[in-house]
Amino acid sequence: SKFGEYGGQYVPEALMPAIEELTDAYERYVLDNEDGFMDEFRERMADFGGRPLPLQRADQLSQRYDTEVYLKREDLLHGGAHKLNNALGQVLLAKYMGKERIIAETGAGQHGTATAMAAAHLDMPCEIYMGETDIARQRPNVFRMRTNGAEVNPVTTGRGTLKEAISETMRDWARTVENTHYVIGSVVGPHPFPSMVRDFQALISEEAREQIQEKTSDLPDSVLACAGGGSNTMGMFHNFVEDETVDLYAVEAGGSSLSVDEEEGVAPNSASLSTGEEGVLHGARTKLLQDSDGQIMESHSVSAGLDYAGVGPELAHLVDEGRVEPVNVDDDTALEAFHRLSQDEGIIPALETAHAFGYLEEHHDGLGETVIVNVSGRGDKDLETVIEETGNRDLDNAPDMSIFREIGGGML
Amino acid sequence: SKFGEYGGQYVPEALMPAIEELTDAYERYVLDNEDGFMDEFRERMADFGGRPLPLQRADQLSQRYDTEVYLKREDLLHGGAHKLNNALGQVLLAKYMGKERIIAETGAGQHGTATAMAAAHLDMPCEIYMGETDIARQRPNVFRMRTNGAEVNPVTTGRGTLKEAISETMRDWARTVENTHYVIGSVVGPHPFPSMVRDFQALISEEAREQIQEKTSDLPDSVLACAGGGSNTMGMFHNFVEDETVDLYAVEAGGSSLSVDEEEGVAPNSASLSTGEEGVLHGARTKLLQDSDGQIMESHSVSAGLDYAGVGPELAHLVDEGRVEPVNVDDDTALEAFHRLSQDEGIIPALETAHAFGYLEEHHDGLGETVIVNVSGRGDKDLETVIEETGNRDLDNAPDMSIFREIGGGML
Amino acid sequence: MSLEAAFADEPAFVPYLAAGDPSYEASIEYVEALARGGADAIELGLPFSEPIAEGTTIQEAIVRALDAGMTPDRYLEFVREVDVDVPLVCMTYYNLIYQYGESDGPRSFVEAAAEAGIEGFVVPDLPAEEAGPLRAACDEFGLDLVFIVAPTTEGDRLETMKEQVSGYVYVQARLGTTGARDEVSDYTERSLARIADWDVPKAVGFGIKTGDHAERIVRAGADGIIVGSALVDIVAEGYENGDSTEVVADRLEAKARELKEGALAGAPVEQ
Amino acid sequence: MSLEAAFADEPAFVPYLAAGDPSYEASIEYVEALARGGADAIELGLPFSEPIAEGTTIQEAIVRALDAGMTPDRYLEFVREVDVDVPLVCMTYYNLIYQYGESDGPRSFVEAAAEAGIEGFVVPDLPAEEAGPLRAACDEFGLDLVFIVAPTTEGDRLETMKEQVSGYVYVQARLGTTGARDEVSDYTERSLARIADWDVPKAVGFGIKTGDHAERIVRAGADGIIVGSALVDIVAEGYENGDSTEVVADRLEAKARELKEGALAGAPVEQ
Repeated sequence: SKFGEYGGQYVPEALMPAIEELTDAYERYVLDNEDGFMDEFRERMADFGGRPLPLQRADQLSQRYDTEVYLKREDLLHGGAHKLNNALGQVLLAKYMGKERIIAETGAGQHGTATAMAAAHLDMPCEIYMGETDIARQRPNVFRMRTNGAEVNPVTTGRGTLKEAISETMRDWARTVENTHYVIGSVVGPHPFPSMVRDFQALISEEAREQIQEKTSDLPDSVLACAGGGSNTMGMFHNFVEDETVDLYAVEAGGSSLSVDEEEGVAPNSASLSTGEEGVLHGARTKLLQDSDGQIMESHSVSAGLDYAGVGPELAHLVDEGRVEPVNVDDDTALEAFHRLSQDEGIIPALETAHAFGYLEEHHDGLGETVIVNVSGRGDKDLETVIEETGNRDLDNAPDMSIFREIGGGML
Repeated sequence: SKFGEYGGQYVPEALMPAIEELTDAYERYVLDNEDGFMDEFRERMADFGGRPLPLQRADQLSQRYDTEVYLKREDLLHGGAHKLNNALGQVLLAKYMGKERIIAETGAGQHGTATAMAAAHLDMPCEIYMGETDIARQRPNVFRMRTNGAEVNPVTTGRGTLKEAISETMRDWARTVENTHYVIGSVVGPHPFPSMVRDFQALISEEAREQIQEKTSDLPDSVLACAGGGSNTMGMFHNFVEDETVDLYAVEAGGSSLSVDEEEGVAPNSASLSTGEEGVLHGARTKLLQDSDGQIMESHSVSAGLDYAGVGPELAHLVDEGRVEPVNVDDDTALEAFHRLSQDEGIIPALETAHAFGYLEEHHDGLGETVIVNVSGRGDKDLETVIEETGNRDLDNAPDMSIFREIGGGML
Repeated sequence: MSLEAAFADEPAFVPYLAAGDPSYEASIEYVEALARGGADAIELGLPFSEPIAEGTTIQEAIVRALDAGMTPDRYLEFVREVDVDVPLVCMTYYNLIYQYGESDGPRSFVEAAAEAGIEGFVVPDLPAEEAGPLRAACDEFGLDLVFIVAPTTEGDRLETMKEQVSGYVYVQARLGTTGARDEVSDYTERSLARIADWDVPKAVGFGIKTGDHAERIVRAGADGIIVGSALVDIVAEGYENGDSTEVVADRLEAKARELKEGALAGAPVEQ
Repeated sequence: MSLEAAFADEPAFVPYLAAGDPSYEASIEYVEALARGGADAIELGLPFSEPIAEGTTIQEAIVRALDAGMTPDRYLEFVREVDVDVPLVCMTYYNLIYQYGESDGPRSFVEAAAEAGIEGFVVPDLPAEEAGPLRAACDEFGLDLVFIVAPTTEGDRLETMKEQVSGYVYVQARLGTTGARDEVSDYTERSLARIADWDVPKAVGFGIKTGDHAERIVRAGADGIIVGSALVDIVAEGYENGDSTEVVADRLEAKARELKEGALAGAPVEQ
């Protein structure tokens, strides 16, 4: 249950039995494929999710960088991001465990929508906790969850964002643990979540490793994935970890600056692998953005989905081991990369994803001849943010939207 | 170039040479796979588009109707609908033809976004004509097109909707025909468009026919697809047309009523196959919503994507031949079906698509033991409309969105 | 007078207006003004709801006419009522011709048009390949069927059109839809050369705005000029400014005179 | 006085407050009022930014305390300054203990806490399995480490905790996070039965709001009661209403007295 010194199970005692029950279920169903669990998981990810997903050569980027650039197209997964791999895996596991109810928290809304979809598909009642501030910021995702039949419970404590939603979901789970499964959305939290979520997400690299060998008869030189909590990252890296010739780059959100404001408790970035210190948060020991007292800092990124002060413990370990290179790009670079991929390849990426392409732009010279970038999600959800953030900056490749603002009403 | 009496080439003389050039290119590249065109098309649809797409058994609907219901998942295609099959095919063909520029018109914006994506992917300059009223109604799609690098030209004549955009695109093409290809978005327009668009979209039924036999060792009893212009319809039907035991249902938008208001020139539906009369529109002879003078009626549907007064000439012919059954459901039934698929299967369908599921709900008893429904697109784009339209009606299965309207600002 | 006869003596001036733009009554006056101004034949538009071959100027004229209540039956009434002694050509889209009356196809409308006094048809969305039924109906009732030759029209298609055309041939001077432009295209001479052996008069249209344009077109070999947008612009401007029908009619007559005189000025000196 | 000694003579009343809520100065008064009201030991919360094990009542107290500037160093100062003669137990989350000072691990904070006068720890996100380093540091500096036994705690885990626990065991009376409820749970007796052979005092918490609750819990076999939310509610209400520190302190003292008396009333008659 540990990755070196990282990981563990730092949870309230009342949840420990649930964690133990889940550990047992993880070992039996996921690791040992009891009752054909993994077969059913794979089959549903194919039929419902759309897997396998393509590994596409990016013609324009390959030419631009004089590098063979391949895109792992998780943006084509049902729901529009890699999130469903995990959500469907956990909801299905909850069903195998005899649970009758699903809860989850969501910040930007992506994990909530994926969980609501998976729960609808598997006919499980589902409640999603979401901070009131996030509800106001991410209304389309709220409507998607409701449309899929999930209850969305507004969390009004504190600032009404992800951290309060996590606490509220923990509270629900602590009351209802006997019949309820808490679907954690990334490779974070107490064991077995980091391993289990990684295993569900590892479909990404299982496919990509096979596909790149089919296409190039070789392994790639580098693999890039953006990293917030790290689920797409670990999913993309997992099957390459043993391939020592393959360099793994976890691209974090550099935000507006890598420095921190201890006074305000704010880090204007989400680069916990690059700049964080070891600590304990949300059930696991890992690298964190924290002040010198150990209080968790408010992180920031133009991408709401990367905006988290922690990171998966296995990633923290792989960074310490030197196996994964933690890097980061700032908001401007990510926004430019967003526009570049949209214009040059006809793929509008999630802002999270755009960070990986920002790193590719800045450092392609050092990545070898063949690079795979994980397109972790699509960017429809980010259009409003991108237009607003682009309007506030002086980016070289931003499209002019001014006349369309004049026609009709609001922003979108 | 004809389907019985339907089809033909009713276009201005200035465009005839382009139409002839296109016919020649269609025959050589599409029909005869010259220079491996179709191979490249299929390869790009796999790597860029994500094909093949699943044929998924709908567990909850199958139980509800005591019928084996299978879903052809075009909603998982890159861009979120079947539209890319055609857009990529035509942009690639334009490239093979040596054209240097792409134009297209769009109403609801789906064809425009697909064309913008395909043009970005293939590095072709692209301009999309769109009525000013539609721009105001479909802003997210405008931003997607711009994000993909396309020019979006607002059309300010008339009511500023699809018909004016079509005229304006025709005008552009008439000026620029020598270096420009006009990507028509459905199986409409002059020959070779109806045949060519059908052939690109026929990937849908090519896959589905193979998949259903793999899964059930048999052909389906019925195949359902919604029908506006009819491109997903023909794509879904094409490879089943010769299978006489397979019933084909084209589900049109019944709107609020099948009757028409001749005085106002308005048909509160888009059921041209069910209620239209033969006539000539946009380059082809087909079934149309028109008044007794032959003036085209304004159609209406809760689904902007079905809102067209004409229909593909081949569909009109197949209806006359008795091979395709034209049916329709009204706005309420479509909205209920939208919510049903979202809640029961975890798939939020396009409002267009929801019409097919509305017919399934109402007539599943007569459809045999195995039914395939084409999930032509996803419904993220329709959420705002659905919430508004649902709020105005008394539907049994509509989720309550009221508290989320109170939190935060506008509708979405 | 037959259509062909309108081109017999001197370079012909063939103006276009949409019937019923901006009202039935005013439009009658405007058409009569064009005749007074020297029109040798008039292309009278029957408005269709989806005018895909028009520029925005004429598209908007069509919208005005439709909004003012123009229909195929009213159009025929218009033709009967308008007091001009030059031939009228019906310019419209095929669906209106196709739908009219009880017949399956264009016959009913051609018959009614002939009875009302129409001498011929121009149907911009009906290429020669699809024109068989309309050609037959025109033959039956003694009407002409004018085709448009575009700069891009070539080869076999020219032959097909040559066989079917009557009255005159409408030579599209440049690519694009209808609309007044300042430049007179170089295409004219080349276009005329390609159809030099056709035995119908060659009328050139698209982009002619002034007497000077008209003169140069005729000098390049045209038997006549067709002018639409430059005249429709006068109607539109008058409508927007609320000018009286008489004032607008006078302007149209003056413009017609300018164009007709330009055409005459371009005529080869008689040998 | 050691923690265990606080339970020696009679049923113990162990209240909880978040240090620094709503201000450093007021909080000192409040803690002292609890002692005057009869507290036998006090769980003094060191606020952490992510209190995942708390109900909303205590979560909000923690936010108030953090906003008012509470830090681990200020907390130790608080402990040194507060004038009570009952043992103080530090209730906090592991990350604050882990990060403090120069040591790699909890040792620095435990040392500093011992020096300031803390007698023991309750760390709700530190299950027995992860508690080794903290247990060792507590042993080194003579402090107790209290564990929480939940209704769901069973089997081997009980053994692990039994081996490590000292001071007292915190018996969670029902599922859920902290928070005052009207009902006293049936879990109490069953929970106590499972740990009957443990040689540390058993203090029962979660959901105790009144003297009557306290009495029933003690009658069911508890050696003491732990009360948090019902007291924090008084602080919160006073804060929201702008009541003076003295008034709120008096209310706390009165509530403490009610709870302590309830606990005493539930005590078995001495043999």
